Amino acid sequence: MDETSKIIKTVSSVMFPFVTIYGLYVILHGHLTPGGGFQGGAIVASGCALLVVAFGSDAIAKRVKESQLSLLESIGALGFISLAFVGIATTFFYNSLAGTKFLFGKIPPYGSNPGYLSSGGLLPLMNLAVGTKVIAGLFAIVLILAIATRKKGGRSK
Amino acid sequence: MNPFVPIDTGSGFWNPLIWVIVFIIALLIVYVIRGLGRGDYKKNTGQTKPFLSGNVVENDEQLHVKGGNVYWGFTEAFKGYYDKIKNMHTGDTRDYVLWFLVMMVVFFAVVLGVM
Amino acid sequence: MNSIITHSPALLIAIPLFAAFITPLLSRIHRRARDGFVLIVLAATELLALLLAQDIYANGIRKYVFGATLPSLTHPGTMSIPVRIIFEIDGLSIFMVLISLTIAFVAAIYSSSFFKKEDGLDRYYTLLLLVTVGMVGMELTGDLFNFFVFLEITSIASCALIAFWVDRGESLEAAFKYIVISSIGALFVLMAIGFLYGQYDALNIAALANSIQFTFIDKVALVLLLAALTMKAGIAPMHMWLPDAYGEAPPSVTIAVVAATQASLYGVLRVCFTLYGKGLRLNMAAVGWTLIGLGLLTIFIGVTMALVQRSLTRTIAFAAVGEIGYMVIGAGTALAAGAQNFATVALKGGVFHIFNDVLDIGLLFLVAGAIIYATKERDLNNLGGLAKRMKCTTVFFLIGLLAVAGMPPLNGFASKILIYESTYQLNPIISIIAILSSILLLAIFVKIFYSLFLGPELPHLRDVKEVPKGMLVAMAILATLIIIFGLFPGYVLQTIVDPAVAALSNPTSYINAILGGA
Amino acid sequence: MIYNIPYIAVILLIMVGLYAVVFKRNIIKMVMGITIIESGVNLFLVTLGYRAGGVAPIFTNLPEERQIPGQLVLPIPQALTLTSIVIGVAVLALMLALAIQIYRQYKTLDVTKIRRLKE
Repeated sequence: MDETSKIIKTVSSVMFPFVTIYGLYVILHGHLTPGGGFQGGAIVASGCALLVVAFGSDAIAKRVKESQLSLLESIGALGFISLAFVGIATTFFYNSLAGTKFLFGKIPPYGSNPGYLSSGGLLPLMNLAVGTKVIAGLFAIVLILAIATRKKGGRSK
Repeated sequence: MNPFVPIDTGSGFWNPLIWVIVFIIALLIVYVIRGLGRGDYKKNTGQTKPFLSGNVVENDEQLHVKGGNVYWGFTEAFKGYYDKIKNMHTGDTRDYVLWFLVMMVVFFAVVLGVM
Repeated sequence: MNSIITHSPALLIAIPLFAAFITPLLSRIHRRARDGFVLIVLAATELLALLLAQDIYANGIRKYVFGATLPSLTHPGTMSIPVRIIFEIDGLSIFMVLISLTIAFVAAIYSSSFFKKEDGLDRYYTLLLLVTVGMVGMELTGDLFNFFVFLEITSIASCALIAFWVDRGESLEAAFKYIVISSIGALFVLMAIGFLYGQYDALNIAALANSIQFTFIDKVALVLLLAALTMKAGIAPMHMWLPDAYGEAPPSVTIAVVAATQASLYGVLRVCFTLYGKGLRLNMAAVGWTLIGLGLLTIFIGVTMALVQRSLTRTIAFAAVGEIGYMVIGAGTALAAGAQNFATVALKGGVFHIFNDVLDIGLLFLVAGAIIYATKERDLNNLGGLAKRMKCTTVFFLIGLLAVAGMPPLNGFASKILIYESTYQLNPIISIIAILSSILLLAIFVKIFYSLFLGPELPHLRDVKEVPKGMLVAMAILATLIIIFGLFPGYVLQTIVDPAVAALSNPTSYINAILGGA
Repeated sequence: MIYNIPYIAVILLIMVGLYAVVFKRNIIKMVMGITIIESGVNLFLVTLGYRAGGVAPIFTNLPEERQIPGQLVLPIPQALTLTSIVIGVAVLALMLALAIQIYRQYKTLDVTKIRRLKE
């Protein structure tokens, strides 16, 4: 495949931070608004896919190693399961952080409210863990598929 | 709990213990019969070698019947059936899905028609 | 101790899941550490399952509500239906869990020496543990949607495992067929779950079973569930993915996939006997007769096709198809017979045969793997005279073949005699076909035994060696279990099979465990 | 009547998907077919969850006149759909990866030629 044009590269570079920020917003506000770990992670990963398309898979693969991504993915999954283990004294997946004075511990008033970021107990943390896993996982999938198909195309040309 | 409980099948029973005892008795009988045989055969002569219709077999490998040929007669006898059933296994992924859909229709007919 | 048992339903899922994602990190440190870790984790999980089993046999059904303030709190506050994901473990669930975990443990032992020379194993162990999680989850869960999720986890992970040898086109082809067919099946399962949810606003199996009305939509849902799950269980004529997948996967993967297939069969049993169990005596006879017919077809096609295969693994795979038919016949007879006495006997035979089949077929696949490992050859025509070089393997194969063909005094006979005698009372023709197929199966395996192990040594197999110890240990575990189950079938039946059958034939207790406490 | 249109779309989607899986020879198109079936099933679940006059069960900036919990819909079907989408992504990625590998080994994507395993 030939190089993509300068316009594509510039626009993707400009867009990438915005897409990432939006994705992280969706992950962080998962317990308040529609969205959450998977959706936000998918948005961030689509930003990464944009870079793969614009700069070519080889250029990206030089910067990001697939083993790093799988490490990140394992960390995300482990984080999720560890958070589920936190409540094991009561039950598995028990939200033991809700109603405490720690971060995210606040219980919001019943009914319509403007939304409190510091609520939801373990849920925001779980969203973060899932988000990490999804970003790493989807990015790795996109990268691997791109490299796999490119090598084939390169040989036939 | 007694580990040697027999299985009750409703109309009969199965106890491996009895089977094992009978098997051991049969082995003893076999041993006794074997003991009655003659011990004065001639070792390392034609008496101990396999006899293949008088043909000379030089190479051991020629004696080996290959796995594909063991039941050749059986498959030949049921050739009509085997041709059909082999054609059924096309190896085409789409046929697998098609069979699944066909079976779903069959289940539909059974469940909605009879129940 | 008590609290471990209380939380063990969750731990049975959580520990392998946690370990699944630790293994890639561990394998960066050391290979042996990772292998040992996986073994320890699976052994610990198995131990936990045994503890839980003991508790269930003593105290009845156990439930576990995820995220609740109490593990047994199924209806928080003023709720009239159970909310949250609930694990409900009765005799049948724990029976299946024991099967799955035993097989996973054996597979882990086997693969630690089978894959000594290959790379990419950190993924392999992750996926193997995920398959274990999926199977165990399917068998523990009391929630229909959760069942679907675990079903998908099992199929995705096992598909990736089937394609483990990416350099073999056949493995890829088998994996692709498997994923196509199982994802379509799973989507229909999801559709059926949607139908049931739309009708009764519940996903809990007990709550659904309590309120099921046998309306038109319920019947459609039953059809979708039955078709998809029987397909995943490998019932003819939807069995064709099964020989492909079994035959081309690495053998240690194959036995995990065999156990996963049995988990789908568990789904069939659960749907027929518990979910639609309230109308069992009235409505399910037609389904029962269909299952008997399909079971006979499965046995017949599986056994006759096994005779003409040239690949060793594919022959065993077709024999495995045939074996599935026996379990289905057992379950079908129980449904068709209704309240007659031999219904329980048939069900006992069918359920017992699940364990026996996994052990027998598993042992045969492990032996096949040993032969592939030693000779790099899987065509029956190119093999022969291995008995002199691989003595232990020969003995294990002999045990496996006698067990799978239902020869006394091994375990296959114990469950098959229950099936024969009960189906004979329903209709003699069924048991006659079953017995004849069993004899044909013996003939097939005698053929394989002859062409693999007997006869003169072939020139290209002169430097074959016995396989490493790890593989022999794995085979020995299965062979020991086969002999124990064969010599003490009555004891095994009373201890683990009878609770499973009681759980199946008594859906009300399953329902009351969740709804009765409210 | 208007509420039944999504169900008709569900049936159409599933039929189209099954058509693609059963009659198309290119395995990429079969993968597409499976994805279309999945969309159909997801649409079915979402449609099941629709309640006329209901609002999303999110307390953040909920209009004051809404009755709680009377007019909030139970979000279970949506949760099911999301889970199903996540699983769908995994299956899709796996199938495409397999398709790439199959193309390398067989040099074709024609499903009628990818049948070394038969009989």
